[in-house]
Amino acid sequence: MIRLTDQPFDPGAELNRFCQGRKRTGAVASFLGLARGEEGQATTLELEAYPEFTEAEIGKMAAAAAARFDLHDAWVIHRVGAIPPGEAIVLVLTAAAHRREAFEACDFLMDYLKSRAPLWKKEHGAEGSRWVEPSARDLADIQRWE
Amino acid sequence: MIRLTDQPFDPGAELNRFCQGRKRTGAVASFLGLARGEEGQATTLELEAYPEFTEAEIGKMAAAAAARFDLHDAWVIHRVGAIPPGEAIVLVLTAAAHRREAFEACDFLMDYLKSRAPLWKKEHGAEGSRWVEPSARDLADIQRWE
Amino acid sequence: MARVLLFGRLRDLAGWRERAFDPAPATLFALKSLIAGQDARLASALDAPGVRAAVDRNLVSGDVALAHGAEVAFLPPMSGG
Amino acid sequence: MARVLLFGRLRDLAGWRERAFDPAPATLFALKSLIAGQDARLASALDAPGVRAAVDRNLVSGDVALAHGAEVAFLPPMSGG
Repeated sequence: MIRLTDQPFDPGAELNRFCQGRKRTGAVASFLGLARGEEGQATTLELEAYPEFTEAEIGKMAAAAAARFDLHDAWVIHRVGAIPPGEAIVLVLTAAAHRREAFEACDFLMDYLKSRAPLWKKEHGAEGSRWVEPSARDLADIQRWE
Repeated sequence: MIRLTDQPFDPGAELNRFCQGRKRTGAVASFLGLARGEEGQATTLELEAYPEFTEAEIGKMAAAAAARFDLHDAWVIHRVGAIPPGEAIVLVLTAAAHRREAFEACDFLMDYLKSRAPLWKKEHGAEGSRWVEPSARDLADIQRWE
Repeated sequence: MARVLLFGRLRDLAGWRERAFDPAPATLFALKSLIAGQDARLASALDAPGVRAAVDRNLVSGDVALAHGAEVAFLPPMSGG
Repeated sequence: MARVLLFGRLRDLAGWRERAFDPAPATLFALKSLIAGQDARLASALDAPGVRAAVDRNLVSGDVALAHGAEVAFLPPMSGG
Protein backbone atom coordinates (compact mmCIF):
# COMPACT_ATOMS: atom_id res chain seq x y z
CA MET A 1 0.00 0.00 0.00
CA ILE A 2 1.33 3.42 -0.98
CA ARG A 3 -0.33 6.40 0.66
CA LEU A 4 0.39 10.13 0.49
CA THR A 5 -1.40 12.24 3.05
CA ASP A 6 -1.42 15.91 3.99
CA GLN A 7 -2.69 15.03 7.48
CA PRO A 8 -0.72 13.70 10.47
CA PHE A 9 -0.79 9.90 10.68
CA ASP A 10 -0.41 7.50 13.61
CA PRO A 11 2.71 5.31 13.08
CA GLY A 12 1.82 2.83 15.84
CA ALA A 13 -1.69 2.27 14.51
CA GLU A 14 -0.26 1.71 11.00
CA LEU A 15 2.29 -0.79 12.33
CA ASN A 16 -0.44 -2.76 14.07
CA ARG A 17 -2.68 -2.71 10.99
CA PHE A 18 0.24 -3.88 8.85
CA CYS A 19 0.85 -6.88 11.14
CA GLN A 20 -2.73 -8.11 11.30
CA GLY A 21 -3.41 -11.61 10.02
CA ARG A 22 0.17 -12.33 8.86
CA LYS A 23 0.42 -16.07 9.42
CA ARG A 24 3.66 -16.67 7.47
CA THR A 25 5.49 -13.50 8.48
CA GLY A 26 8.24 -13.82 11.07
CA ALA A 27 9.86 -10.41 10.55
CA VAL A 28 8.50 -6.88 10.26
CA ALA A 29 11.02 -4.06 9.82
CA SER A 30 10.00 -0.43 9.91
CA PHE A 31 11.53 2.96 9.43
CA LEU A 32 9.92 6.13 10.69
CA GLY A 33 11.29 9.51 9.65
CA LEU A 34 10.49 12.43 11.93
CA ALA A 35 10.73 16.16 11.22
CA ARG A 36 13.56 17.27 13.50
CA GLY A 37 13.44 20.33 15.68
CA GLU A 38 17.03 21.55 15.23
CA GLU A 39 18.26 22.98 18.52
CA GLY A 40 15.11 24.88 19.23
CA GLN A 41 14.89 26.33 15.70
CA ALA A 42 11.39 26.27 14.34
CA THR A 43 12.11 24.64 10.97
CA THR A 44 9.04 23.57 9.06
CA LEU A 45 9.29 21.12 6.21
CA GLU A 46 7.19 21.32 3.09
CA LEU A 47 6.88 18.22 0.94
CA GLU A 48 5.61 18.43 -2.61
CA ALA A 49 4.43 15.49 -4.70
CA TYR A 50 3.19 15.03 -8.27
CA PRO A 51 -0.20 13.51 -7.47
CA GLU A 52 -0.80 10.01 -8.89
CA PHE A 53 2.63 9.95 -10.56
CA THR A 54 4.40 9.95 -7.18
CA GLU A 55 2.26 7.11 -5.78
CA ALA A 56 2.70 5.12 -9.02
CA GLU A 57 6.51 5.52 -8.99
CA ILE A 58 6.84 4.57 -5.32
CA GLY A 59 4.52 1.64 -6.00
CA LYS A 60 6.82 0.38 -8.76
CA MET A 61 9.77 0.53 -6.38
CA ALA A 62 7.83 -1.25 -3.60
CA ALA A 63 6.96 -4.01 -6.09
CA ALA A 64 10.63 -4.25 -7.13
CA ALA A 65 11.64 -4.52 -3.45
CA ALA A 66 9.01 -7.20 -2.84
CA ALA A 67 10.38 -9.31 -5.71
CA ARG A 68 14.05 -8.72 -4.89
CA PHE A 69 13.77 -9.39 -1.14
CA ASP A 70 10.99 -11.99 -1.22
CA LEU A 71 8.65 -9.83 0.84
CA HIS A 72 5.18 -10.74 2.00
CA ASP A 73 4.21 -7.07 1.86
CA ALA A 74 5.55 -3.50 1.86
CA TRP A 75 3.80 -0.26 2.79
CA VAL A 76 4.95 3.32 2.32
CA ILE A 77 3.07 6.16 3.99
CA HIS A 78 4.44 9.60 3.15
CA ARG A 79 3.32 12.95 4.44
CA VAL A 80 3.01 15.86 1.98
CA GLY A 81 2.37 19.57 2.55
CA ALA A 82 3.63 21.44 5.62
CA ILE A 83 5.13 19.26 8.41
CA PRO A 84 5.91 20.85 11.78
CA PRO A 85 8.91 19.61 13.84
CA GLY A 86 8.32 16.36 15.72
CA GLU A 87 5.72 15.00 13.31
CA ALA A 88 6.09 11.87 11.20
CA ILE A 89 7.24 12.38 7.59
CA VAL A 90 7.50 8.83 6.31
CA LEU A 91 6.80 5.29 7.49
CA VAL A 92 8.12 2.28 5.57
CA LEU A 93 6.97 -1.19 6.67
CA THR A 94 8.25 -4.48 5.27
CA ALA A 95 7.16 -8.04 6.09
CA ALA A 96 9.16 -11.19 5.30
CA ALA A 97 9.74 -14.69 6.61
CA HIS A 98 13.16 -13.75 8.05
CA ARG A 99 14.76 -10.62 9.41
CA ARG A 100 17.56 -10.07 6.87
CA GLU A 101 15.12 -9.63 3.97
CA ALA A 102 12.79 -7.36 5.98
CA PHE A 103 15.69 -5.13 7.09
CA GLU A 104 17.31 -4.89 3.66
CA ALA A 105 14.07 -4.11 1.87
CA CYS A 106 13.24 -1.35 4.37
CA ASP A 107 16.73 0.13 4.03
CA PHE A 108 16.53 -0.07 0.22
CA LEU A 109 13.13 1.64 0.10
CA MET A 110 14.34 4.47 2.32
CA ASP A 111 17.44 5.00 0.15
CA TYR A 112 15.15 5.12 -2.87
CA LEU A 113 12.78 7.62 -1.22
CA LYS A 114 15.69 9.88 -0.24
CA SER A 115 17.13 10.28 -3.72
CA ARG A 116 14.86 8.86 -6.42
CA ALA A 117 11.19 9.18 -5.47
CA PRO A 118 9.32 12.10 -7.06
CA LEU A 119 9.07 14.19 -3.91
CA TRP A 120 10.53 17.63 -3.30
CA LYS A 121 11.36 18.89 0.15
CA LYS A 122 11.71 22.50 1.21
CA GLU A 123 12.98 23.65 4.59
CA HIS A 124 11.55 26.85 5.99
CA GLY A 125 13.86 28.07 8.74
CA ALA A 126 14.93 31.24 10.51
CA GLU A 127 17.34 32.08 7.66
CA GLY A 128 14.80 31.62 4.88
CA SER A 129 13.81 28.68 2.73
CA ARG A 130 15.79 26.16 0.71
CA TRP A 131 15.03 23.12 -1.43
CA VAL A 132 16.72 20.02 -0.03
CA GLU A 133 18.56 17.81 -2.53
CA PRO A 134 20.00 14.35 -1.84
CA SER A 135 23.18 14.55 0.25
CA ALA A 136 26.47 12.95 -0.85
CA ARG A 137 25.67 10.20 1.64
CA ASP A 138 22.20 9.65 0.16
CA LEU A 139 23.74 9.31 -3.31
CA ALA A 140 26.35 6.87 -1.99
CA ASP A 141 23.66 4.88 -0.15
CA ILE A 142 21.51 4.31 -3.24
CA GLN A 143 24.62 3.03 -5.11
CA ARG A 144 24.83 0.12 -2.69
CA TRP A 145 21.85 -1.55 -4.39
CA GLU A 146 22.99 -1.26 -8.00
CA MET B 1 14.57 0.43 28.29
CA ILE B 2 14.82 -3.36 28.46
CA ARG B 3 11.65 -5.23 29.31
CA LEU B 4 10.85 -8.93 29.52
CA THR B 5 7.18 -9.79 29.74
CA ASP B 6 5.16 -12.98 29.87
CA GLN B 7 2.09 -11.11 28.58
CA PRO B 8 1.25 -10.04 25.01
CA PHE B 9 2.38 -6.48 24.26
CA ASP B 10 1.16 -3.88 21.77
CA PRO B 11 3.95 -3.05 19.26
CA GLY B 12 2.21 0.02 17.85
CA ALA B 13 1.61 1.53 21.29
CA GLU B 14 5.27 0.91 22.18
CA LEU B 15 6.46 2.55 18.94
CA ASN B 16 4.37 5.64 19.67
CA ARG B 17 5.58 5.82 23.28
CA PHE B 18 9.17 5.49 22.08
CA CYS B 19 8.77 8.45 19.69
CA GLN B 20 7.21 10.86 22.16
CA GLY B 21 9.08 14.07 22.83
CA ARG B 22 12.10 13.28 20.63
CA LYS B 23 13.10 16.73 19.42
CA ARG B 24 16.53 15.81 17.97
CA THR B 25 15.58 12.42 16.50
CA GLY B 26 15.09 12.21 12.74
CA ALA B 27 15.16 8.42 12.40
CA VAL B 28 13.43 5.60 14.27
CA ALA B 29 14.09 2.05 13.08
CA SER B 30 12.23 -0.91 14.47
CA PHE B 31 12.19 -4.65 14.18
CA LEU B 32 9.26 -6.77 15.25
CA GLY B 33 9.62 -10.56 15.42
CA LEU B 34 6.39 -12.54 15.19
CA ALA B 35 5.78 -16.19 16.09
CA ARG B 36 5.07 -17.78 12.71
CA GLY B 37 2.24 -20.20 12.06
CA GLU B 38 4.08 -22.63 9.76
CA GLU B 39 1.68 -23.78 7.05
CA GLY B 40 -1.20 -24.27 9.41
CA GLN B 41 0.88 -26.17 11.96
CA ALA B 42 0.14 -25.13 15.50
CA THR B 43 3.70 -24.49 16.67
CA THR B 44 3.96 -22.79 20.03
CA LEU B 45 7.17 -21.14 21.12
CA GLU B 46 8.44 -21.14 24.66
CA LEU B 47 11.02 -18.56 25.64
CA GLU B 48 13.06 -18.93 28.80
CA ALA B 49 15.10 -16.19 30.43
CA TYR B 50 17.40 -15.97 33.48
CA PRO B 51 15.53 -13.24 35.36
CA GLU B 52 17.54 -10.07 36.05
CA PHE B 53 20.66 -11.51 34.37
CA THR B 54 18.95 -11.54 30.96
CA GLU B 55 17.76 -7.94 31.27
CA ALA B 56 21.19 -6.84 32.52
CA GLU B 57 23.03 -8.53 29.63
CA ILE B 58 20.67 -7.13 26.98
CA GLY B 59 21.01 -3.74 28.66
CA LYS B 60 24.81 -3.90 28.31
CA MET B 61 24.43 -4.64 24.60
CA ALA B 62 21.90 -1.84 24.12
CA ALA B 63 24.34 0.56 25.81
CA ALA B 64 27.14 -0.69 23.54
CA ALA B 65 24.90 -0.13 20.49
CA ALA B 66 24.00 3.36 21.70
CA ALA B 67 27.68 4.29 21.97
CA ARG B 68 28.76 2.62 18.72
CA PHE B 69 25.93 4.01 16.57
CA ASP B 70 25.44 7.36 18.31
CA LEU B 71 21.86 6.57 19.29
CA HIS B 72 19.49 8.84 21.12
CA ASP B 73 17.79 5.78 22.63
CA ALA B 74 17.24 2.03 22.23
CA TRP B 75 14.48 -0.18 23.62
CA VAL B 76 14.18 -3.95 23.64
CA ILE B 77 10.91 -5.61 24.61
CA HIS B 78 11.07 -9.41 24.66
CA ARG B 79 8.30 -11.85 25.37
CA VAL B 80 9.04 -14.86 27.60
CA GLY B 81 6.96 -17.93 28.43
CA ALA B 82 4.57 -19.55 25.93
CA ILE B 83 3.94 -17.58 22.71
CA PRO B 84 1.17 -18.71 20.34
CA PRO B 85 1.56 -18.26 16.54
CA GLY B 86 0.93 -14.71 15.31
CA GLU B 87 1.94 -12.98 18.53
CA ALA B 88 4.88 -10.62 18.95
CA ILE B 89 8.10 -12.14 20.33
CA VAL B 90 10.47 -9.21 20.24
CA LEU B 91 10.43 -5.49 19.46
CA VAL B 92 13.66 -3.52 19.03
CA LEU B 93 13.44 0.26 18.65
CA THR B 94 16.34 2.60 17.89
CA ALA B 95 16.39 6.39 17.61
CA ALA B 96 19.14 8.44 15.96
CA ALA B 97 19.65 11.68 14.10
CA HIS B 98 19.97 9.88 10.73
CA ARG B 99 18.66 6.67 9.22
CA ARG B 100 21.90 4.73 8.67
CA GLU B 101 22.72 4.68 12.40
CA ALA B 102 19.17 3.77 13.41
CA PHE B 103 19.02 0.90 10.89
CA GLU B 104 22.44 -0.51 11.72
CA ALA B 105 21.87 -0.40 15.47
CA CYS B 106 18.54 -2.20 15.11
CA ASP B 107 20.10 -4.85 12.85
CA PHE B 108 23.03 -5.27 15.28
CA LEU B 109 20.76 -5.68 18.30
CA MET B 110 18.66 -8.31 16.53
CA ASP B 111 21.77 -10.27 15.52
CA TYR B 112 22.88 -10.11 19.14
CA LEU B 113 19.51 -11.28 20.45
CA LYS B 114 19.45 -14.20 18.00
CA SER B 115 22.79 -15.70 19.03
CA ARG B 116 24.21 -14.09 22.17
CA ALA B 117 21.44 -12.91 24.51
CA PRO B 118 20.68 -15.22 27.46
CA LEU B 119 17.37 -16.49 26.14
CA TRP B 120 16.42 -20.05 25.26
CA LYS B 121 13.75 -20.90 22.77
CA LYS B 122 11.85 -24.16 22.50
CA GLU B 123 9.47 -25.04 19.68
CA HIS B 124 6.51 -27.24 20.54
CA GLY B 125 5.14 -28.68 17.28
CA ALA B 126 3.21 -31.65 15.97
CA GLU B 127 6.39 -33.78 15.98
CA GLY B 128 7.41 -32.95 19.53
CA SER B 129 9.60 -30.29 21.07
CA ARG B 130 13.09 -29.03 20.32
CA TRP B 131 15.41 -26.36 21.62
CA VAL B 132 16.30 -23.86 18.90
CA GLU B 133 19.96 -22.91 18.56
CA PRO B 134 21.39 -20.11 16.40
CA SER B 135 21.37 -21.04 12.70
CA ALA B 136 24.49 -20.92 10.53
CA ARG B 137 23.10 -17.66 9.15
CA ASP B 138 22.64 -16.22 12.65
CA LEU B 139 26.27 -17.07 13.47
CA ALA B 140 27.45 -15.49 10.21
CA ASP B 141 25.31 -12.40 10.84
CA ILE B 142 26.79 -11.67 14.26
CA GLN B 143 30.33 -11.92 12.77
CA ARG B 144 29.57 -8.88 10.60
CA TRP B 145 29.90 -6.61 13.63
CA GLU B 146 33.23 -7.91 14.97
CA MET C 1 -2.62 22.18 -26.35
CA ALA C 2 0.00 20.83 -23.96
CA ARG C 3 -0.04 21.34 -20.17
CA VAL C 4 3.32 21.95 -18.54
CA LEU C 5 3.87 21.31 -14.80
CA LEU C 6 6.83 22.50 -12.77
CA PHE C 7 7.89 21.13 -9.39
CA GLY C 8 10.20 22.09 -6.55
CA ARG C 9 12.83 24.73 -7.28
CA LEU C 10 11.81 24.93 -10.96
CA ARG C 11 8.41 26.24 -9.87
CA ASP C 12 10.01 28.83 -7.57
CA LEU C 13 12.38 29.88 -10.36
CA ALA C 14 9.67 30.27 -13.02
CA GLY C 15 7.06 31.78 -10.73
CA TRP C 16 4.38 29.43 -12.04
CA ARG C 17 3.28 25.86 -11.36
CA GLU C 18 1.20 25.02 -14.42
CA ARG C 19 0.82 26.57 -17.87
CA ALA C 20 -0.96 25.64 -21.11
CA PHE C 21 0.88 25.88 -24.44
CA ASP C 22 -1.60 26.09 -27.34
CA PRO C 23 -1.14 24.71 -29.90
CA ALA C 24 0.99 21.92 -28.45
CA PRO C 25 4.58 21.91 -29.75
CA ALA C 26 5.24 18.78 -31.81
CA THR C 27 7.99 17.46 -29.53
CA LEU C 28 9.48 17.88 -26.07
CA PHE C 29 12.53 19.65 -27.51
CA ALA C 30 10.25 22.04 -29.47
CA LEU C 31 8.46 22.81 -26.20
CA LYS C 32 11.81 23.55 -24.51
CA SER C 33 12.75 25.91 -27.38
CA LEU C 34 9.47 27.73 -26.95
CA ILE C 35 10.15 28.08 -23.20
CA ALA C 36 13.69 29.32 -23.95
CA GLY C 37 12.23 32.15 -26.04
CA GLN C 38 10.15 33.29 -23.05
CA ASP C 39 12.43 32.55 -20.05
CA ALA C 40 16.08 31.72 -20.76
CA ARG C 41 16.86 31.14 -17.06
CA LEU C 42 14.09 28.55 -16.75
CA ALA C 43 15.13 26.84 -20.00
CA SER C 44 18.68 26.56 -18.71
CA ALA C 45 17.40 25.12 -15.40
CA LEU C 46 15.37 22.51 -17.31
CA ASP C 47 18.59 21.27 -18.92
CA ALA C 48 20.58 21.17 -15.67
CA PRO C 49 21.94 17.81 -14.46
CA GLY C 50 19.43 15.77 -12.50
CA VAL C 51 16.33 17.37 -14.01
CA ARG C 52 13.99 14.73 -15.47
CA ALA C 53 10.96 15.08 -17.72
CA ALA C 54 7.78 13.03 -17.64
CA VAL C 55 5.28 13.00 -20.50
CA ASP C 56 1.82 11.78 -19.63
CA ARG C 57 3.26 10.52 -16.35
CA ASN C 58 6.02 8.41 -17.90
CA LEU C 59 9.64 9.38 -17.37
CA VAL C 60 11.30 10.02 -20.73
CA SER C 61 14.88 10.40 -21.98
CA GLY C 62 15.81 12.53 -24.99
CA ASP C 63 13.17 13.91 -27.31
CA VAL C 64 9.65 12.51 -27.68
CA ALA C 65 6.55 13.51 -29.65
CA LEU C 66 3.81 15.37 -27.78
CA ALA C 67 0.22 14.40 -28.53
CA HIS C 68 -2.58 16.94 -28.30
CA GLY C 69 -3.48 17.29 -24.63
CA ALA C 70 -0.08 16.00 -23.46
CA GLU C 71 0.92 16.60 -19.84
CA VAL C 72 4.62 17.47 -19.55
CA ALA C 73 6.21 17.62 -16.10
CA PHE C 74 9.72 18.87 -15.33
CA LEU C 75 11.14 17.22 -12.20
CA PRO C 76 14.19 18.66 -10.41
CA PRO C 77 16.41 16.39 -8.27
CA MET C 78 14.15 14.43 -5.99
CA SER C 79 14.36 14.02 -2.24
CA GLY C 80 11.72 12.52 -0.02
CA GLY C 81 11.86 10.62 3.28
CA MET D 1 25.88 -23.62 50.18
CA ALA D 2 25.86 -22.90 46.44
CA ARG D 3 22.73 -22.71 44.30
CA VAL D 4 23.00 -24.18 40.81
CA LEU D 5 20.61 -23.14 38.03
CA LEU D 6 20.17 -24.92 34.69
CA PHE D 7 18.57 -23.42 31.59
CA GLY D 8 17.25 -24.62 28.24
CA ARG D 9 18.25 -28.09 27.14
CA LEU D 10 20.52 -28.56 30.20
CA ARG D 11 17.45 -28.39 32.41
CA ASP D 12 15.58 -30.91 30.26
CA LEU D 13 18.60 -33.23 30.28
CA ALA D 14 19.12 -33.07 34.05
CA GLY D 15 15.46 -33.13 34.98
CA TRP D 16 15.90 -30.27 37.42
CA ARG D 17 16.04 -26.48 37.24
CA GLU D 18 17.63 -25.52 40.54
CA ARG D 19 19.55 -27.42 43.20
CA ALA D 20 21.47 -26.51 46.36
CA PHE D 21 24.93 -27.96 46.99
CA ASP D 22 25.79 -27.79 50.68
CA PRO D 23 28.51 -27.15 51.62
CA ALA D 24 29.48 -25.05 48.58
CA PRO D 25 32.36 -26.56 46.59
CA ALA D 26 35.43 -24.30 46.75
CA THR D 27 35.55 -23.63 43.01
CA LEU D 28 33.48 -23.94 39.83
CA PHE D 29 35.57 -26.90 38.66
CA ALA D 30 35.07 -28.63 42.04
CA LEU D 31 31.32 -28.15 41.58
CA LYS D 32 31.50 -29.71 38.11
CA SER D 33 33.39 -32.72 39.54
CA LEU D 34 30.71 -33.14 42.15
CA ILE D 35 28.03 -33.05 39.43
CA ALA D 36 30.03 -35.56 37.35
CA GLY D 37 29.89 -38.01 40.26
CA GLN D 38 26.10 -37.79 40.29
CA ASP D 39 25.22 -37.41 36.59
CA ALA D 40 27.97 -38.06 34.03
CA ARG D 41 25.74 -37.13 31.09
CA LEU D 42 24.94 -33.72 32.58
CA ALA D 43 28.61 -33.09 33.43
CA SER D 44 29.55 -33.86 29.83
CA ALA D 45 26.83 -31.49 28.56
CA LEU D 46 28.16 -28.72 30.83
CA ASP D 47 31.53 -29.00 29.07
CA ALA D 48 30.07 -29.03 25.54
CA PRO D 49 31.03 -26.22 23.14
CA GLY D 50 28.89 -23.11 23.54
CA VAL D 51 27.90 -23.76 27.15
CA ARG D 52 28.75 -20.79 29.38
CA ALA D 53 28.78 -20.43 33.15
CA ALA D 54 27.75 -17.41 35.20
CA VAL D 55 28.70 -17.00 38.86
CA ASP D 56 26.64 -14.50 40.80
CA ARG D 57 25.30 -13.27 37.47
CA ASN D 58 28.67 -12.60 35.88
CA LEU D 59 29.82 -14.66 32.92
CA VAL D 60 33.07 -16.43 33.78
CA SER D 61 35.75 -18.26 31.81
CA GLY D 62 37.84 -21.07 33.30
CA ASP D 63 37.80 -21.81 37.01
CA VAL D 64 36.71 -19.35 39.71
CA ALA D 65 36.27 -19.54 43.48
CA LEU D 66 32.73 -19.94 44.82
CA ALA D 67 31.78 -17.92 47.89
CA HIS D 68 29.26 -19.20 50.38
CA GLY D 69 25.81 -18.55 48.92
CA ALA D 70 27.14 -18.37 45.34
CA GLU D 71 24.63 -18.65 42.49
CA VAL D 72 26.04 -20.69 39.61
CA ALA D 73 24.13 -20.81 36.32
CA PHE D 74 24.94 -23.04 33.35
CA LEU D 75 23.82 -21.49 30.07
CA PRO D 76 23.51 -23.56 26.88
CA PRO D 77 23.80 -21.87 23.44
CA MET D 78 21.55 -18.85 23.46
CA SER D 79 18.88 -17.92 20.99
CA GLY D 80 16.29 -15.21 21.44
CA GLY D 81 14.49 -12.96 19.03
